[in-house]
Amino acid sequence: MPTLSFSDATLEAMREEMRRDPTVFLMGEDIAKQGGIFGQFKGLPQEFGFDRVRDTPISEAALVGAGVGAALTGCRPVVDMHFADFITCAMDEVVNQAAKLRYMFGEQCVVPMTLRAPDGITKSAGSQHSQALESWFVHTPGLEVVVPADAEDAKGLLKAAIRSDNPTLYFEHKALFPQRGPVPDGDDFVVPIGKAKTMREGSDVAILTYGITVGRAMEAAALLEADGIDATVVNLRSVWPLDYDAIADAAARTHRVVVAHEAVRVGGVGAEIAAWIGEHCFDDLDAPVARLGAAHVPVPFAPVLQEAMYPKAPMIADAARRLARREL
Amino acid sequence: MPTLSFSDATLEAMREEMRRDPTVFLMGEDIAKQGGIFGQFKGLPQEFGFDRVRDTPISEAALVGAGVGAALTGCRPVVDMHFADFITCAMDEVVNQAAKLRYMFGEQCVVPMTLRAPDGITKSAGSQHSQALESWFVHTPGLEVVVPADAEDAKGLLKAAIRSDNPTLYFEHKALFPQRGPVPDGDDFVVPIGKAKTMREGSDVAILTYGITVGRAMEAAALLEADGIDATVVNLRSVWPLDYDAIADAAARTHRVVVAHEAVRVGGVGAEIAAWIGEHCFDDLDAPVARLGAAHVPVPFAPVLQEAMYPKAPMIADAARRLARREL
Amino acid sequence: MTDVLTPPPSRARRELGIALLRTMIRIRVLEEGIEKHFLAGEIPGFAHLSIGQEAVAAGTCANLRADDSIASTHRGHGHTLAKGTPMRAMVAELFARATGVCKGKGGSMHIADFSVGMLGANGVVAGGFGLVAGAALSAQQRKTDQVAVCFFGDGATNRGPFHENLNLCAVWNLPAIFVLENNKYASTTSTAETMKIADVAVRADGYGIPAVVVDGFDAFAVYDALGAAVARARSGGGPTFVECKTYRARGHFIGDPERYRQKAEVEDVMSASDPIVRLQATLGEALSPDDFERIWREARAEFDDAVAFARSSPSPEKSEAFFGAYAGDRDASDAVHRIEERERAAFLPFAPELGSGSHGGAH
Amino acid sequence: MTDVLTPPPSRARRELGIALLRTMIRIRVLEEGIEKHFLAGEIPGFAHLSIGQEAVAAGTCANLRADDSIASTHRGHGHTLAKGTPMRAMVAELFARATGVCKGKGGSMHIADFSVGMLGANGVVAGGFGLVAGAALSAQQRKTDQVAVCFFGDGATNRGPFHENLNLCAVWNLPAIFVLENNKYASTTSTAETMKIADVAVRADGYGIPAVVVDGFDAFAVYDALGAAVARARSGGGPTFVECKTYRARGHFIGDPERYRQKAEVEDVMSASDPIVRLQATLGEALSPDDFERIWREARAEFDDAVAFARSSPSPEKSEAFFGAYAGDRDASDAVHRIEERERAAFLPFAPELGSGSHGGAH
Ligand SMILES: Cc1ncc(C[n+]2csc(CCOP(=O)(O)OP(=O)(O)O)c2C)c(N)n1
Ligand SMILES: Cc1ncc(C[n+]2csc(CCOP(=O)(O)OP(=O)(O)O)c2C)c(N)n1
Ligand SMILES: [Mg+2]
Ligand SMILES: [Mg+2]
Repeated sequence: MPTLSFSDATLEAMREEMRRDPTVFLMGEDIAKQGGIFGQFKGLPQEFGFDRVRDTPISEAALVGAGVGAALTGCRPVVDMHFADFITCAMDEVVNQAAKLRYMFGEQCVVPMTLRAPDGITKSAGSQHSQALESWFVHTPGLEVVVPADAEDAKGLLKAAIRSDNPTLYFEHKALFPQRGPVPDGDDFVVPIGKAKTMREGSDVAILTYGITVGRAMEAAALLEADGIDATVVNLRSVWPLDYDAIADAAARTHRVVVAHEAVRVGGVGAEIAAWIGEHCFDDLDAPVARLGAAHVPVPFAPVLQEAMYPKAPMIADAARRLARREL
Repeated sequence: MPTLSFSDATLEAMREEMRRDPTVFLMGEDIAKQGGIFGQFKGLPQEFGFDRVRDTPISEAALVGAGVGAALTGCRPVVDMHFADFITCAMDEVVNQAAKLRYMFGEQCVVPMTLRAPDGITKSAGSQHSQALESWFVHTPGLEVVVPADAEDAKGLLKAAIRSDNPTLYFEHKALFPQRGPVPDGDDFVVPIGKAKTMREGSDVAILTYGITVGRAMEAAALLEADGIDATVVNLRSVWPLDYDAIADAAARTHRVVVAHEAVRVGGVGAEIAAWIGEHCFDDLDAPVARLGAAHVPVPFAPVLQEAMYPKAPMIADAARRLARREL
Repeated sequence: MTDVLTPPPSRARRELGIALLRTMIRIRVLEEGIEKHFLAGEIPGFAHLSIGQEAVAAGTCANLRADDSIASTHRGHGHTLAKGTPMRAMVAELFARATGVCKGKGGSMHIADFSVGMLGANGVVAGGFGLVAGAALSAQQRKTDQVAVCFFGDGATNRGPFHENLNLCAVWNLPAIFVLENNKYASTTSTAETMKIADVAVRADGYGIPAVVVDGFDAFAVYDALGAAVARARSGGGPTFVECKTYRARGHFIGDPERYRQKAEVEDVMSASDPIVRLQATLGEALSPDDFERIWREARAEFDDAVAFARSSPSPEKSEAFFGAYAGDRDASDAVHRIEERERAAFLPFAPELGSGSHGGAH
Repeated sequence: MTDVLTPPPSRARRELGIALLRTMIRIRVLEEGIEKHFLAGEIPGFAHLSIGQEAVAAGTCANLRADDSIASTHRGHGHTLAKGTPMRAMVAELFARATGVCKGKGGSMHIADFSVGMLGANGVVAGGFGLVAGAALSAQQRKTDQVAVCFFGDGATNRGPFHENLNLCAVWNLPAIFVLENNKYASTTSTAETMKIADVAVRADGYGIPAVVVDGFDAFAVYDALGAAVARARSGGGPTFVECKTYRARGHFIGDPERYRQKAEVEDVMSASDPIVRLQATLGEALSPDDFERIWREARAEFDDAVAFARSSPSPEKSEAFFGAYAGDRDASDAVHRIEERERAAFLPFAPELGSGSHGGAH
């Protein structure tokens, strides 16, 4: 299997889908001439032209609004949000238009729009350029929300998002773009939306996570192994639809569950998952479900502060250890 | 104690706070000449002038942005969002500005702004005028979020919101405005943000809820009483800060908990509460925490559909009954 | 034959005038009927009437093909009817029936008809700008000669999406046409309170979009302005801004106390400018009193039939509430179906008043 | 004495010119230093330089009082320094030190100094419009004669908040001044690609706001335009729009590959228009070469001192990450404190690398 960077994996997905379907086009700030702030669009305008890969004015509300309008009328637009934080500048378009039109209009239309949203904490970008906002959209019926963890997910989930007839938010962590990993090639490789992937099987504790935190959970699992604790790591891949079967299965097999993400813990996707496990796997649990997420503060600028406020491998391992030792 | 409508209780709160503090002012669409679409601003411009009670253009982003700017510079603005659904039109201003400035700027400033947001399902207002969005803001550090359940809360929480030095979202359910209830009078009556109120004590099951669902939970408690099931009903009043002490206490005393709200169940505030109970009250629970909320769809127009998709008294009672009978 | 190939303008004009008049009268009859049935409690939700503004909807849509798109507003009955949606489908929708054009899920404020390119009324003021920019962008991407028209009010021009989308359409030279119905009020606020300009059209200069201001009570004037704008857009000439000076003869919504204006103001405007009276006068003897009466009779008959159809139509099945948010949510082989099915299963058991969780399902 | 009461314009002008020049040179030295230390890895995050645009910051802020407000952008070093923030507090902030003006929590993109009315750089393009509209509204509500100035770029004028806030300020006649730094580019896009107008100033007509276009390389021209605008605003005359034609001599951010323009373009503009060279020339012999050199020397000494201060300053305590989001979160008697304390308690035990959950707390 060829190895690609996460960024190139998204490029390959774009290329394949744009070749496959002439109605797929791409718009965003600084994506065409520059190739995107993370190089994730390099070469696309050269192959597909500057009409299908458009640099835009700084007009997020218009980009998403126009994305919805184009999706309603026969296109499959991909809109780059530049930073996920700027979805807030187009929130009505995402929540009151994209998510609701199909239902409100009695299924007369589909809204096959993809929003690419680079997110997450890295390099002291500060409070307004570091958020992970997926939880809002899980709470918004009508949207699909996917969060790739590695290069394989990056390609397969992006292709699935573009092919989906539902408006799909694709949250790609800024720190993942340079990371390399194996990626199945071929047009047909798609990661199905709504299905989780078990990255590692272990019987003592299950770590349920997604996005960049999957890698941190795998590191944690290695630390745990050294202590003789055998951990399952589940990469959810989609946070809506959620793969509740995979979640229930992991809970049933390990009886101890850690849910972890980089987004703020309070009101995060982990709350939905932990609450659901509590409802549906009550008798399976030997210990409380431990939820890990960012502290309840904006993301600070100073590196020492930034690194102190979200879960990394040692924190995940520590939580799993306490569960395994029934210290929770 | 005098009896007031919920709407008049908010009026009394505005009047008292505007008399008390000349920096309190009010802006929103159709609030001054008309007195607000629910009559909740009637008479205020006559007493305080059209400078302190302003009709505005349809410019939600500017209203909230200007609210933040005024709050940073010595005023206590109250901004009416017309319908909570339109917070989406000012989401950057709420999330990236109001919520973050104090932290980002190293506590140089406070943001004493109140957003009034009439929300909820009523009268076939349809998908774009019926949402309950509080969960997004619980997930957004830097904000306070309060949800009055009755006329007493309406007055006391609005006064507390206006006096708070933090940006506070005040979600008032459209269907509550005409409802009457006793309201302590006097300037000093304030409902403290972050403290829940136990509406009813019962040992068999606890119903944790807020806003309009408190009344539905009280109806449910009456139905349960007929079956010999004795229910506690907790009105959370604030969803951030949450009164976790009251939550833990209710769980410890009843061992069976229902969490209910009108907002979409998936990813709702109920998920945070149920997850938290699972973490902190694991050994207290005799049954899973049952979560009730709106179905995972936009709010439909047809009355028969609208009435079918959110929790009301019979649904709450049924969930509590199953818990009491250990059928969950 | 020859006169069919090259009809004398006067005659073509007359036929056009009669067609416009018929559309306007159908809108008037529809909305007076909506008002009556709303007050009678047969129509739930909110309803906003465009009585007084019919010439804009009629004059605009007469220039459009079924495959052209329009985006409408909360005040969209006229646009919808003029674009070609049958009254039956509209009235059934407003009556919240399963036979409505949106299956009873949209209602007046969210009515749409994709079969005629009507992308929807919108409960969000200025919600249509993005949809139209996108429909125009879609036409450009797909290399068709379709155009997209956005109807919007004066109040909507104070929202950010107006600004962003007009600029985007200008920069990309999109086949979009912006039809402003300046009816002097946004709910309770007059334009004098919310902007310091006489003609909103000056804002188009800020985007480099050509603008015209027309008498919105004059159906021919609207028709001609849109004719030019549509021709420009179809031939790759880019967007046009058309400001139609008009007036809302009814309250902002049915039941509006109208504290913000005098009754006399309304009467003065309508007695001077009722667009139907205007057009009838313009047509003069080209239209006999009998023909004029027949148009009204036919419109009333059409509306009565639509009401009968709506009344005899069923309400949606309760279980329909749980379907339609997602493509795939009726398809058992789809992941979306699986999770939404699970959501229903989690919801319904607690709703005894809805019966068992088993009802509904794919159908 | 008399010449103090009525100084000959030439002399006042000369002193003003030297003051403006000093501010511009301090900004230039500060930003060249930031560039150097950023590339040396001493400054984390993003940094956007305003080299070439110094005349706008200097000419604007020279008209303002400490109790007037400004809102800045991601490119805010010049505005911040010109409004009066000490270099030490700025450099320490960029170096992420506890002694920074924002305690190291903001950095270059979110630097603010409320002690001098600097309401913050903003990581969100167009984030400043609302803050300025609000500060101006606050002055009107509190009946002071304060004014508020918004700095923003050409790209920001394509966002909705530009439109909504300018209209709001016009309608309410607020003491707000909008200073556009039109540097021809928004990141990689030139104004030619993102708007079809020559002067952004025409957009002000859409709000009924008077506008002027000035040479943004000429500090006196900016100073005079702002002088008139500030006088208008202070005396209740309402908002003014000032478009300053300028240029960004460095990349969009430090490290920008600058694929969107030719090096020659940059060199041509700067050799013709460097605002510091320009002002020195305007002053002629009014400023001796020695005095000119002294200004540079003093500025460099000030910067070196600021760097030494920053380097010798501590990083923030880790525990500081958990404080400051809420008023009351250090006050044990406050409900906010109780819940945020609980949040820390829920977070820290799992973070052994942060030590026990006990650290931090009210201080
Ligand atoms: C974003 C948003 N803000 C406020 C409202 C409430 N509202 C509905 S219609 C309306 C007035 C619209 O005025 P205008 O655009 O002139 O259209 P008209 O009603 O005159 O046809 C308002 C304020 C809304 N629906 N959406
Ligand atoms: C809402 C938003 N969209 C996009 C960005 C990314 N971004 C930061 S600066 C910038 C260009 C701004 O251009 P302009 O307003 O002209 O200011 P300049 O950089 O030229 O000073 C962009 C696109 C952002 N920070 N905020
Ligand atoms: Mg209007
Ligand atoms: Mg610029």
